[in-house]
Amino acid sequence: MDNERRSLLKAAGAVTAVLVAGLLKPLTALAAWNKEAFGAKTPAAAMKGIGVADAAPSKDLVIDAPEIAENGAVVPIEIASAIAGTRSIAVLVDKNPFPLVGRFDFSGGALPFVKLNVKIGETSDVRVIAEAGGKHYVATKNIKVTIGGCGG
Amino acid sequence: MRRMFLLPLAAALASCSTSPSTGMGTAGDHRGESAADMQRITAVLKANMHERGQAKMSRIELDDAQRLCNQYADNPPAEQAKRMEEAQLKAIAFPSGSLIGDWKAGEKIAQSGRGMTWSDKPGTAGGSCYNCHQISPKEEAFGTIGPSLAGFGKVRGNRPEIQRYVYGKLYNAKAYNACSQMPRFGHSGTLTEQQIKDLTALLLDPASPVNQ
Amino acid sequence: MKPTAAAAALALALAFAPASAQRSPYADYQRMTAENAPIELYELSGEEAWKHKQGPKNASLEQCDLGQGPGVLKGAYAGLPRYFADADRVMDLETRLVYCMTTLQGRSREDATKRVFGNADKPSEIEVLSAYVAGESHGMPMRPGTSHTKEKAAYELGRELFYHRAGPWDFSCASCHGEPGKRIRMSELPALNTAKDAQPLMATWPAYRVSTSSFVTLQWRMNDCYRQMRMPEPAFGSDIPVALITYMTVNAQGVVYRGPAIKR
Amino acid sequence: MAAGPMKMRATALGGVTDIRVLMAHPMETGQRKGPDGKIVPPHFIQNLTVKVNGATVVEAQISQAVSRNPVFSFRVKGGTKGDKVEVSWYDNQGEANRTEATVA
Repeated sequence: MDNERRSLLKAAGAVTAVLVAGLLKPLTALAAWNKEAFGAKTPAAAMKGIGVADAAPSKDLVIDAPEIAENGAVVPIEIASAIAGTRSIAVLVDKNPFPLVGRFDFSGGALPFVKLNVKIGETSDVRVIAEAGGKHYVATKNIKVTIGGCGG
Repeated sequence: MRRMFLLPLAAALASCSTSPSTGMGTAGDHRGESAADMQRITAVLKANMHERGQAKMSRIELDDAQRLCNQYADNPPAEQAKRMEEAQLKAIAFPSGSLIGDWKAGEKIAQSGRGMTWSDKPGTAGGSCYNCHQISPKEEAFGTIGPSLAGFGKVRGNRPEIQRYVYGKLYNAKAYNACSQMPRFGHSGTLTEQQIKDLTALLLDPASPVNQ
Repeated sequence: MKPTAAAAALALALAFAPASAQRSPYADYQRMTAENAPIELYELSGEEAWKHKQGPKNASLEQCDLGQGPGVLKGAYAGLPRYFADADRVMDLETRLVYCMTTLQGRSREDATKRVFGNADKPSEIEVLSAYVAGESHGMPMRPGTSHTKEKAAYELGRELFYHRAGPWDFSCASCHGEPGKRIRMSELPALNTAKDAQPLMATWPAYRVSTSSFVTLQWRMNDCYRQMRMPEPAFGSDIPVALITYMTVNAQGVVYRGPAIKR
Repeated sequence: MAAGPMKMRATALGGVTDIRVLMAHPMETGQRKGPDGKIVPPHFIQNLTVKVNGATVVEAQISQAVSRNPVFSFRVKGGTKGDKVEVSWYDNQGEANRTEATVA
């Protein structure tokens, strides 16, 4: 981490953009935000919303995340798929009020990999679904959320 | 070794006459304060603190128990510790009748870490019990500053003397161990009589998850 | 993972290791969170704040003397707290920053300290400055001042305050931080009177605090501990937090500074 | 932090370009009460796009369950020093931002 963050700070050409509220609509049309899937309140409904009917468990879909989180507001999760032809990865937290956290579509030279921080309201399975060759694959990992600190 | 809540009742009561030691000062620099030190430190606090919300400046003033523990680095001579414990015990307001309240309410009080800070509303306090103790086996996020209280009533039963001991310990832990690290929840006005009864129930009621 | 990153991650995991031999259940969580924290955003804002001209003198803080000479940032944080002859007192980073705001920028103390603790929406000027300045000591051993009479006095007052029990709950700092191997809820409590626990702790402040998604400083930590101790509020930059920060930093001296880092 | 600054680093190593991007954003869920006791309206990034030399490589839709001040890492096969990486986001209140970095 140390080297990474130092190199990030010093990286040549790293620039900070100025926020342009509302003005910077992308030139190309964005894929619309999938309101139905993100508004779904169960994992099954969310999966239906992103067109997943059936997903086969796969060991080639790897979730690297802590088994126990000291704070549910930030839970780091790294996902990598070794399934040939993976085109997208979706992340769900089963017990969240709205389980779907995100869907990442890869093209060009992008590897089917993403690392992000998610909110997990209570101890829950994290469910990851990969799409490859028109089929869906699934992996899950249980993450325990606990209480730390003085609670005041 | 620190005298603990876990000791069998008889031993706990008998041990009032032995010298308490908290095991503090592992770095070897907990040396205690002379009366002059205490005055000087209190003056530093007064000069550099201000009241906020319910945390008034009067909280800086020390009472006899705090003075004794500060003087002897939490390890006062046995005779003085005993006198302090007796004085603290005398000041406990034991209610008449059953001391067993509602363990479910007690569990909520034990869970809450709020109360008495400058950001809390006055009169809405919990006991912060899980911050320091293991209590119900269902709660895995417990602290270890104090001893585990799992199975507390299962081992000891809930005879009136035990109820009285638990109520008293919650009301004023310094009555049983002069320099206990545990706050005096009744004595300090943090918890009400009913709340202390509810916590007593959490520890002693056979139906409480603590005793399953 | 790249070998260098792996080594750094291992070092971090070790840094978070509890006082006892037992491995923290949170070791993975803390390592991964540290790798993926938005700390640079605060350092970046801090650099802007450092160079921002303001106050009656329309000056930046770039000529602030943090103990290594005017404008010297490299290693400055690792040398604090220390005695400053110009102010004739021991100062920690935040206290010194306020001093520079008043002297270099001509701002009143009131103006410089009107919003010292920020929040998730808006960090304070002191917080982002702390992130930036502390980052410039990354990788350097912490050598707070210990030779001047006033440095010795600050350490001793810090020690006394650390153990002084008071307030409705009879707490001192040592109630939670006096013995190694203890936990509050699931959080490990460093025994700050031991070098072993003080070192990894002091090497990682100031920090991005995960539970509030905000950047927090040592003055904030002292303030919030007194709140949790059910005491009145210590004044920002006063002898109380400065003495306690001195006590803990001296207990940790020699440790290589690795911050800004993360906290729960 | 309020929505605003971004920071990115792109490093080519062993035939893979590592992209790490930080973005200041509240990622409000719309379920939290503010200090005034009123619900804080939802405010979160919904769309995220990563481009290398102008070509889209990652297109993401995300929810309010991504943590505040999001940090993402992506990996792209190939890539050489000097390549241009661009990340842009667009949120539910119509705010947007973008940042660029040169692969180092």
